[in-house]
Amino acid sequence: MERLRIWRIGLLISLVMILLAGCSGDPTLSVLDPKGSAAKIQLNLIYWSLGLMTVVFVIVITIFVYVLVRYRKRKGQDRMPEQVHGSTKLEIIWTVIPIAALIALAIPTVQYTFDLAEAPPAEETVIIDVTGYQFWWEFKYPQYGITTAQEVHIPVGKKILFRVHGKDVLHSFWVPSLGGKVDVVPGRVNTVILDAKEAGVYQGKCAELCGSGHALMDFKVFAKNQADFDKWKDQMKQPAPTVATTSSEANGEKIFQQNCIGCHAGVNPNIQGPNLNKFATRTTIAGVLPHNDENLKIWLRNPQSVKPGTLMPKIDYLNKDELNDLIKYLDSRK
Amino acid sequence: MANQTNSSTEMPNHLETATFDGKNKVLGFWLFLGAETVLFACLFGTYLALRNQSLEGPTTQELFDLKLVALATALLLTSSLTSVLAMIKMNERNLKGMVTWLVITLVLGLAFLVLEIYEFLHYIHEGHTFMSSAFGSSFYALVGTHGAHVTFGIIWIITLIAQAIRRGITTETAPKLFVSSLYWHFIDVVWVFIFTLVYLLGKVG
Amino acid sequence: MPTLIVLLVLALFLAAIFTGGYNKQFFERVRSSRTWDWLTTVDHKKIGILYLMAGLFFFIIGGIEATLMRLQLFAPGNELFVGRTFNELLTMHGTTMIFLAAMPLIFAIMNAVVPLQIGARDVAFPFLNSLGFWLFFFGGLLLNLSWIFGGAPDAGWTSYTGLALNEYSPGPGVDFYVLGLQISGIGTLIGGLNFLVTIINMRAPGMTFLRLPLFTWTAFVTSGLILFAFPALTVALLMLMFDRLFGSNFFDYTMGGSTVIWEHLFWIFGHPEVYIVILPAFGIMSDVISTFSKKRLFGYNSMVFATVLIGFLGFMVWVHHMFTVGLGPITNSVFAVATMAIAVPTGIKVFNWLFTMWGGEIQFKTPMLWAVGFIPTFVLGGMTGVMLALPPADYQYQDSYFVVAHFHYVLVGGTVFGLFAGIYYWWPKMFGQMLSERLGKWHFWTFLIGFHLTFFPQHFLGLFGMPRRVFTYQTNVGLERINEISTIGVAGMVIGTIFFLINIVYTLRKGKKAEADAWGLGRTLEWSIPSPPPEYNFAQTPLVRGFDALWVEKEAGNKSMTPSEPLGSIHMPSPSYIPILMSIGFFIAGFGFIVRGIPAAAIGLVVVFAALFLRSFDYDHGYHVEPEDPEKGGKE
Amino acid sequence: MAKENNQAISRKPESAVKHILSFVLMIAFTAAAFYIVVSDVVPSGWVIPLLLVFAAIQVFLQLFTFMHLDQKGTAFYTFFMIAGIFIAVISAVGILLM
Repeated sequence: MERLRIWRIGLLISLVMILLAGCSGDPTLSVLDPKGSAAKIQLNLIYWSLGLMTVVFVIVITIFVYVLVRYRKRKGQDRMPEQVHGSTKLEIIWTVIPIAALIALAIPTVQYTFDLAEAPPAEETVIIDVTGYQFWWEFKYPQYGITTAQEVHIPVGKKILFRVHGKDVLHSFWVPSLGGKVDVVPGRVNTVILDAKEAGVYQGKCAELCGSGHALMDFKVFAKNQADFDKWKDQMKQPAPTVATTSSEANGEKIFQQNCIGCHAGVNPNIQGPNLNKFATRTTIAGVLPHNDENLKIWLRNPQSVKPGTLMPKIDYLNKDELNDLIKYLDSRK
Repeated sequence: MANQTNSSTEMPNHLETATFDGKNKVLGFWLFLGAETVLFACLFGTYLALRNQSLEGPTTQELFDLKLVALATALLLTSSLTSVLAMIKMNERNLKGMVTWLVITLVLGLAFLVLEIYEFLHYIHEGHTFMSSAFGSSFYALVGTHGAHVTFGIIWIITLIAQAIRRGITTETAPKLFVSSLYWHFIDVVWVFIFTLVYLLGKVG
Repeated sequence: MPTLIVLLVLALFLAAIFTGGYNKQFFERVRSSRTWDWLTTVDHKKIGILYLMAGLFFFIIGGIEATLMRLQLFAPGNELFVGRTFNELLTMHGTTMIFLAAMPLIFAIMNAVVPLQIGARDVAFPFLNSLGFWLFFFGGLLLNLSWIFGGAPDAGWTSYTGLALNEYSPGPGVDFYVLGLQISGIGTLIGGLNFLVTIINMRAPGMTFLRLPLFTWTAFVTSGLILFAFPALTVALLMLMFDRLFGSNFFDYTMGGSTVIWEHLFWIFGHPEVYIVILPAFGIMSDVISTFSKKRLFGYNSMVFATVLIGFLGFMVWVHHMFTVGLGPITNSVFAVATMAIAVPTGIKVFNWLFTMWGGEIQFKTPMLWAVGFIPTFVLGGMTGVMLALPPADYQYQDSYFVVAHFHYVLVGGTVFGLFAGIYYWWPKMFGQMLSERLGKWHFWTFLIGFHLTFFPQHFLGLFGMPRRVFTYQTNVGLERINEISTIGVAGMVIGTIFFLINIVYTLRKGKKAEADAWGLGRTLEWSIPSPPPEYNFAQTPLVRGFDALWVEKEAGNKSMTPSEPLGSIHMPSPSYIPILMSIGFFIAGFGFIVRGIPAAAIGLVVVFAALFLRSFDYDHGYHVEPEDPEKGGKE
Repeated sequence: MAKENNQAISRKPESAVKHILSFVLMIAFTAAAFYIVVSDVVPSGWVIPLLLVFAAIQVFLQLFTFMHLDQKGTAFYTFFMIAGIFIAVISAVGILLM
């Protein structure tokens, strides 16, 4: 009877295992599918510790099941078990063996901890200053004089030094595919060194509760080959298009100047919104919606419905034409 | 209670632990002091971490006046001695002697408080307030918590003097008096660290 | 404030109505009513029952909050509870479960059992014991009132500053958190202190430290942890209160403050807190496993040693919650190694439990089922615990669902399973009736299956890149199915809890009467006296002649304990209304601070000080009962 | 319990001399601490350690004379106080080194 119950649990757990075994998560988001050397090191340590711990678990469960089956009270039985006090030998065994196992775990742990903190040579490193705001990310490339938001582009194979700054509340900078996270602490600069082994778009997350919009504080990492990266860099360095080519764009620019510039070009130092200079190059709106005019309209009309808690006010006072002009203007920012 | 029968009929030398309740009280109070140690340690840690964050306000070197602090220290140290002398009188069943020493302790404690209030007013005048910077906040939190302890101690000892005068030195009043004396010494211990880690260290930099 | 006065008057009216109208005998009738008896009791057994009821009440509230969160996460893009509301739910769920469910339930069992296990008639400070309960209760009440008065706290149970400051959490939510926890925290500290003195000073003759039952040992170490950990929380909450209410700058970086200090203070308290709630569960398991295996606990001395060592190390590992804060590789390595070291004493305990069962005669009564379910569950939680202790790996796990899965395995699989085991085990001792075995087994199986179904998949959510504390997640990144399974699992836990409640109601109505030795296998002193015990517990203080005192006598062929004193009249402490009065004072003061009503706060503090004076000048000597007269002894 | 009670009874009455001596020492250490801060007699690297040592000695004096930890039957008080101080030091240093 007891055996049957244990069976049931076993069946359940194995069912769950089978369900999960099929997938290892999304290749742009999963810790189990590393795309950078930091993530690889970390995954190695995860597997090593999981392996050791699984051995421990199997030992415990074997004894456990044996004991439950062998020593359960059977019908009509009334036996007086021997009142054993303990066994020094056994107790030493299960003290010493775990210590040995933990040492086997501690050595690579300490090694990796120091490895991951080691700064690469400065001349081969791309430096990116990351600032976390409620609820968006700003990326500055001090070496190239580029500022962008929500989307960060990196060259494949190069070490990237992310210098993480905080301005308001705690956030945490996390790109699971490339490596572990580091907290965004107001008043401090933390660093994390990551790289990408292959080109691709990797997803980034805020991992520290930072307010109502925490769940939607996403960003994207575009890992590109050096040539593509250089192309992107040059495009970003080009000055913003100054002359509006159509009249509706010109009108849109006027509306932008009147309504948006206070936050989106850093005029007001207390309220800082994302830099919209190259807005049309971004693949998302607010880091969550796919970039198209329809979504841009939704975002402008009611930002709170897209991202609760965002500081972006409702732009619902423009008429249809004005809104379209504004969108046209934004679309021209390449 | 179970062992109240043990509180022997002969007169014990240490009234405070003569009854079972007294024993519990003294032990409980020591444990409480252990907790207070951690409480003050957290305040100290915070202060030491933030003491250089004075922004535009005066720094520790500019602010602290060691003469005043030396006087305050002398007052509090002496009150610790008078408090222990009161306990000796208590165990000699000398009510008058005990009350005298306790009153002296109180006077010294009050003088300390007055000095501290004067000091705080002076600092506020200098632009060093609870709200001026993280240094200000942590300073007043630490020294102010100590001051609040002194204040509470004074009120407590006054009520105990009243009880001792009304009921005499008994196995019920003695543990209370003894425990309040422990509290007073503990306040003094905390002050030793405040004057070392706040004032002297503030001067050293 | 007006609301409060109205409520107070209303309460008086209700009391008058229920006791038959207001007239001269009104106070007399109130004083002799059952309600007044419960409100003013200083009897540790009754206080234990109060803790149990309050703890279960908050457990259900916290459970409802959890269920609502899982419903929101059932599918991506759900809009049941988003943004701030979701954050309120997650904050209140964590805070309620830790401070208002786990802690009081532990105190419930400690109150009900510890004095009996050490052969004491009472705790060391009956008055403080009552005060501790009422402070906890009114603190918890204050915290939960936030739902009605302007919104619950929404900065997480850790209430990290930055977010918890006025600028980013406007409104009274976090104020409720600060003051509610401060008040209930003082209550907890008082409770812990009381148990330390009780265990040190009130042991029966012959009950040496190395003869204490293991539950009492864990209660002792837990109380020590409470004593040294809660002051850090007190300081942290005080600073946050100053920052929010009085404009100080401890945590505002623009004024030189530091959010990292909050993290330190919180976890200096918070990590020992984890052991505060898990150690008593270890103790319960040790007693239950030993009893139902009909065997002496294997390796008693090493169990005691492991308990003390876990408590000691618990204070030196708090930084492992802060590996990603950027404290540097040296700090991270030191705290990582210290954290791993805790696995050794924990492992010792697990093996000792296994070898206690080895060679025994295991009976699967409900308490034992919980203990048996506990072992594999807790070992899984311990495994992931060691994995989390490695900083490089933790950079990936930190603040992801992997952590959520880990601590629910430890806190539900460890603490809650332990508490259920303890409640089933000692219920007959507390109430004199046996809980239904059949319903108990239904409770166990539905809860166990539901639990694993909910939390096992969450490990994978974390590894697949889902951060914790999010109200939604992306589609098509492999998270939907796992979230679905996880939410379905909640149903199992809900149904299990309903079985438990039915069991309680059923038992209170027509439960089987319990014997003194309710399970027939009792080893420790509490099973040597009637169920429920009389007011004075032991008519004669027993003489303890070894570990498992009652078992020693059973083996020697004695039917009961040998008394260590002649039968005589027993001194009892008087009930007191001061604890509840003082707690109401704190409650009013806290509420006054929250609504920024200084007069209300002042009135509350005046009540507190008045109560302190009343107590200081109170020389009540209690009363005596004659144990020969059983009518007078047990009111229950 | 009974054993501890007997200990309480067998204690000798205290004399004030010990306490006054201890008080004089405390004043001396306090004065020394002040002196090394305001004067330059001690090399600057030594000032802070020395200050801490002086403070520690004073605490010891307070605990073991004024607060009577030198007497018998105070093992638990001492144990919990030392535990408290130990945890206090770890916590304070932990916060400080953040």
